[in-house]
Amino acid sequence: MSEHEPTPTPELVTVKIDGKEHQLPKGKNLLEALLDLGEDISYFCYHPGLSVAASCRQCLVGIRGSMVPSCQTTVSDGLELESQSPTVLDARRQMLEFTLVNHPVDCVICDKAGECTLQRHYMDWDGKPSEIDHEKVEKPKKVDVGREIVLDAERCILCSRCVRFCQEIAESPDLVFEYRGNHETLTTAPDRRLDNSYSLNTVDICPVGALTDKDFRFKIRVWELYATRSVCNGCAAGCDTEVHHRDGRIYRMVPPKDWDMNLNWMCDDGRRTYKSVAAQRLTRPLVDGEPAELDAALAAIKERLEPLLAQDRGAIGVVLGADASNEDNFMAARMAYDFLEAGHVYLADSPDNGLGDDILRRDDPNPNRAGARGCARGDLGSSEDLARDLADHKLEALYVVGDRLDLSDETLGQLRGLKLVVVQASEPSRLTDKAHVVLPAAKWAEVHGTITRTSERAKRDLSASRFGRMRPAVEPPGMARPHWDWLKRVGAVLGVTVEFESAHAVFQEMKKQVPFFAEAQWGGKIPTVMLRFAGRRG
Amino acid sequence: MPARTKVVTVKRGLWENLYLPEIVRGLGVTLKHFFINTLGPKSKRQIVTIDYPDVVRELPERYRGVHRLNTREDGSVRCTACMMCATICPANCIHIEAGERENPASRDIEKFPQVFEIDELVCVVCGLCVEACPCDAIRMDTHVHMPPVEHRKDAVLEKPELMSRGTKSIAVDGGAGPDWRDKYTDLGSLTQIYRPDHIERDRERPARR
Amino acid sequence: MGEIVIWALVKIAILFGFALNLSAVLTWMERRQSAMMQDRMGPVKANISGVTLWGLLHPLADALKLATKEDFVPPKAHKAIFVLAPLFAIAPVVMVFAVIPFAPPVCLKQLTAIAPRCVAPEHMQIARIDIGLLYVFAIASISVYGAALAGWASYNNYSLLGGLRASAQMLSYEITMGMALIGTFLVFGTLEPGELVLRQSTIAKWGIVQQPLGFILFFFAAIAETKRAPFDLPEGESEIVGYFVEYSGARFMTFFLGEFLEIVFVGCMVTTIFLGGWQAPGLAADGLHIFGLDLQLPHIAVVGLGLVTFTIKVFIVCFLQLAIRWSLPRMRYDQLMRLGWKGMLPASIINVIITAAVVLWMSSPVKG
Amino acid sequence: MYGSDRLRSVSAPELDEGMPTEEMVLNVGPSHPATHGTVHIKLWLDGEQVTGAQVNVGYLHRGFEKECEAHTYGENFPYTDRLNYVSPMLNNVGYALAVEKLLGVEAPERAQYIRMIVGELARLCDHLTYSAAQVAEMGAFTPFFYAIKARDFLWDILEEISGARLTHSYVRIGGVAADMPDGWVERTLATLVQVETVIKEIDTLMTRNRIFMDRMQNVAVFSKEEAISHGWTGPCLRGSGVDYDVRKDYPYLFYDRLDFEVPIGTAGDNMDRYLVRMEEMRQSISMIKQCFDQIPEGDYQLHDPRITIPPKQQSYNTIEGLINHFKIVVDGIEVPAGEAYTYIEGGNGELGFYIVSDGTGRPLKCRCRPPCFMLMTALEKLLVGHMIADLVPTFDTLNMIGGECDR
Repeated sequence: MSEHEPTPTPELVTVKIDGKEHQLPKGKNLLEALLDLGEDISYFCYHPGLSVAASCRQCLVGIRGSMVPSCQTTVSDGLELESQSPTVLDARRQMLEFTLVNHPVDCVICDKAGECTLQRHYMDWDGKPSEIDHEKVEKPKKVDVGREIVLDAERCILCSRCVRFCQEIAESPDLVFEYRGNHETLTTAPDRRLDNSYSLNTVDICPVGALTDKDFRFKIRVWELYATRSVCNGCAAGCDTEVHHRDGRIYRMVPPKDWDMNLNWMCDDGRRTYKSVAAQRLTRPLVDGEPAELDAALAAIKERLEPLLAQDRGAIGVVLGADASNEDNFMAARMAYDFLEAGHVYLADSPDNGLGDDILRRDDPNPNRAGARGCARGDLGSSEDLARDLADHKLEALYVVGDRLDLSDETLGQLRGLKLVVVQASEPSRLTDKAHVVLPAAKWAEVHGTITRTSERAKRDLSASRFGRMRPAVEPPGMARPHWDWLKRVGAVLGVTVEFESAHAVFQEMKKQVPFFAEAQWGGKIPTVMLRFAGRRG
Repeated sequence: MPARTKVVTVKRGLWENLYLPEIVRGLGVTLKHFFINTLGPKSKRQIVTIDYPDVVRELPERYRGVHRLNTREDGSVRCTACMMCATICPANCIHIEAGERENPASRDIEKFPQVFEIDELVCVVCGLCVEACPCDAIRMDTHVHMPPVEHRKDAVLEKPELMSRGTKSIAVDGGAGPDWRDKYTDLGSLTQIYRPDHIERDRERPARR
Repeated sequence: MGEIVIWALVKIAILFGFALNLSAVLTWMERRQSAMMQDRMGPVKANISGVTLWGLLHPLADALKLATKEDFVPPKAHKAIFVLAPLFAIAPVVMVFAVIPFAPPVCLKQLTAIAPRCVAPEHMQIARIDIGLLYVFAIASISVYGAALAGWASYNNYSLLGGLRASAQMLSYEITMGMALIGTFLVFGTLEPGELVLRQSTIAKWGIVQQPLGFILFFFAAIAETKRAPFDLPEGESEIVGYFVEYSGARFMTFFLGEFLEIVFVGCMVTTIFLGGWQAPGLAADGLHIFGLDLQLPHIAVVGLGLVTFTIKVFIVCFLQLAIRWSLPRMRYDQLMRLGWKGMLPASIINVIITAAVVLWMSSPVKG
Repeated sequence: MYGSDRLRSVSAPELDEGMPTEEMVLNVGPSHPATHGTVHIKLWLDGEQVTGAQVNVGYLHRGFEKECEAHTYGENFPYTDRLNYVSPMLNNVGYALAVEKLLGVEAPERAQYIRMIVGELARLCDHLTYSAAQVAEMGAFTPFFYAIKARDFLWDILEEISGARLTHSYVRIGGVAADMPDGWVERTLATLVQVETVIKEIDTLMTRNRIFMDRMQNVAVFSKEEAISHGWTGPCLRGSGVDYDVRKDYPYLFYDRLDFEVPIGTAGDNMDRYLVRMEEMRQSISMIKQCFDQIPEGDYQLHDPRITIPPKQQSYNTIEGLINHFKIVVDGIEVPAGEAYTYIEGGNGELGFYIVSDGTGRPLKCRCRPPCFMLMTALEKLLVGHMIADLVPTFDTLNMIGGECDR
């Protein structure tokens, strides 16, 4: 992939496809060129992000009477080819028949069924009943090949996408083929397991159900799922993702199919972040550790904060969250600077973990540290600063947005001495135990909003903006609400009326007021769709 | 054969206007039924009511009754939780939760339904689930219709109850091997080759991605 | 004196036992008969420890059920009238039974004698009134109040319409009914039912033979009075549901019972006036004389046979009423009125004129 | 409300003169013994005379059309069952024909004959139900039971072929679900004899009975022109004297191979609508007999992997069959993008299905043209000027089926 310099405009040459002339860029992969033309060509092993293997022979085209895999051919001047002629279709059908000869009758239990490329090609191009009259070759089933993955070697159609992925993208050659011919089997390389941090991508790119995700395995059939486009909140990279969910429960996260932000890849850890959404959550406001009604919680804040507002606004501290969206942090910052005129504004974040790599992942585990910084006017204190200020008794009240504030036991003990500690958090923690008022917050998969992502790719070549857009896949539990909404309500009881109907309204205000977000885009409407009817999958 | 039209009408004359003749004629029909049904020979009586539940009507072979789940040779459930029935069900009355068999024998199917519930009150008895089952697991040929229940939850049939009506199935899923054709003599149109013009139709089909 | 009271009580017991039981049986008969007409089975399930008696226990079950059902009074109904209306409907029907002669007069002292003659036989009739039939018309007219008041008091448009229909219909057909009977009075020359029966000693003297047109007119007018198909407009369950749409439980049962009592009463009236009452062909005071049979019977047996004859005749008339009810469609209000005023009333007047002329001619010296 | 001017002309002026009357408003339905299928008719009454009427339909709206958009083409058959629920087979057939038109395929000849047979049986059921309701609601219960008895015999037959008495879900895209069972033809013919007897009995009991005639003749007269302008079709239109029957004028399936007569009325009153239906039943019986004579041997379903699921043994044992099975069930039959409208002669008239496909397995839009909705538009007109008692027979002759009208 060309990443830095702009590609020069390629020379266009005339290619004759099924008797019709087309102008195609010279030197381009023929399969890609045909697909761009809208030709419907079946293929298994080709993948735009991987090298060409031409092992499946499914994309055959007829050139001068012989069948050539188009993925291995480049566009050249005067090329004449057949792509939809009966002979070519028949050749492809025969290839498909070969592929099906040893494929087990497994659709009923195969997790890929419904988004299986083999199923799709059979329906699109074959449709003939079976003609086999010999035993299928038996290969190992249910092989535990890695931390996250189970291999069913019988289902494998030997396209080698996973092998190439491990070699080329993950740079960890974990998978190999062994034996030859009928008995060629996918297996792990000697002394290796499929344990690289991107291993689950092999499940996505597997055209059949040979590699399946242990976590997703047998949970639900893919066609029953609904897909919502969102952004991964696992690290600062902010990869685009599709959240697959049904009936308020998230089942998996996969990279979107369109060749975009993260090039169809996602890291294993990122895919598992959905679990935190269903984890133990705060569902009701707490006042002094006791569940309370919404109005009672807000009244408690008002009652305890108002004396302070009159006396010493400098002793109020506000903590922005590196896990909260841009809109949330913008609201928090506005409250801190414009209304409370707080003396101290901090940023709660988690320290870098050193897990970053050149592919997607970043060292910074906070999804939106950059966005929080962007909202700030001036420097933000760190959590060490917060601890110091607490030790120095500079604070009388603290308003924390987000779950990321991790304080030592000693500091937490000092929180007790404050007049008011308000925490907007989604999960119970040591901090919420100490807080006077806790407001339950919605998580990223439950809200609309944007985050600022810092992936290398975002900075370099892709048209996608630096701001990722989250869309709600599931309903927040109980009385949980988005941070911005809590801040609006707290503002309202304290006498500030901010008329924001939605996160979009907050976003527009933020874009107007904060130069950092001047080029941010809200992103189009991508409706939640049921995978069953989301067009042809596989 | 072209259809023709026919004018239908009924004339009204003195006979009709007198009320009584037609009333008597009508009474003749009903009283004929009455006397045949009370005094007539048993063979001629026309009473069609069935003294249900003392007498139960013989249900036809295709009658769609309460569901049942078939079993394998070892007595375990045939269903593999593939969700075909739940997917095609227009009423969404089938609830399946899949599970993974612990340590299955080498080539056994490792997926099975942990929970298999059918809400017979929600069921519209269309029979599509039977048609959609690729394992011959679910069937509606019990010839039993859903008995009335006192509580709604009683109408939710669970796996043990569904399996209690099950029998061993002749179908072998998961690949019976190359001799599967010999096992079944009644293959019907199985070996029939599909329409020969499918290549042509493939070409005419609009391209899609 | 005491004897008279006891006798009156006995007769009341017999007649009401007869009427009420017959109407209860009729509720079963109506369902079973219609079932047989319609190729169904009808009610056969009610049983006491397995004994079903062909479903004869159903009236019992129905009565129990209706009596124990919630007695609902619509919030906006006129409570007092709503509660009283069923009584207005049933009381007249019960009262009119008083004049029905259900058996031959009994000579109390000579029960076992053959063809006894006594000066003052005990008439098997609760009340022997000279103007018995006029009493019937007078009392029966009251029952229209039941329907009309029930319809009005229910505070429901449907029942109001039903009540209106009922009053119009019953008023119209009462006239026809009365006119149809005048011919009979002319022929028999009495208004006392017991006497009427005594005068129909042979089939040739039965009202139906002497007054065929009068019989048809009276019978259909009487069906119209009972508000049953094809004259069930006040009820018209598929149109206006009926004047008793708001009634439930025991009150509904009262209307229901009233309707069946009316059927029985029509049966008794038709039997008495046109079918010779308890008179049976061949049954004379001293025994049976039929088909060459001369059977001497004690007085008590003759009385018993008279009672049985009366019962059978009533049953047949009831059966006919039910058969008509289940075979015919309902008329429309205007058609009903047209039939009543323009069809049956003129016909009954013509009947009176002809009868009068014939009676005059027969009794005139010219003929003699 | 319809026709407040009209009422002036119909109420007798001499009555209006001296009698102070008050208009009464009567709400008939939605829950009323005669409004089988829920419908609300608001009546303005002058005594017993209807001076104004307002018909409100929609109480049985189930969102059929929207529901179809959320399910695959094959899954929609149970929904079509519930349109005109006294003749579900006809709905099945109409819907299947629409989808097949869009697919550009035709079911095998045998399947089409089976569809004709079950369709005519369904029409018999429909008309029997109609005549049963017609007479029952006029108080004559015995013919009602005769008709219902005959309908039950027909249901027995339909149950035998489809597996369910009422909601058959028998027709499939590309054919029917199963072939005729053994001995079915003979049993059907025997049943038809019984049905014929019943039709004759109803005829004897009702048609020439003066009470019935009085109530049916010259009531709710609807002229040819009015009927056409209201979009009437089916027996009601023919009752008004218009010679239009889809089976005759635009033959579908193999109706052009059958010899039958289309009954038409003369006056356009309730009686004519009744007589047309009675005659149609006799014609249907003859049509079914002809179909049995003509039906060829052959397959009852197309064997096209894109339209029908493969035979069960193939699904059980071969990966090809299983994939085919899966894709048809999960993705549905992928109908080429486009739109199609088919119309058949349903129980109440022209039953149309208009389907728009975007090339996926479920319809983008599935519109049903319910014949009795058009009939119901005329009810207000028909009622004004008559009496309350005429409401029920008139409403019955229109044979409104809530499931179809409200969808």
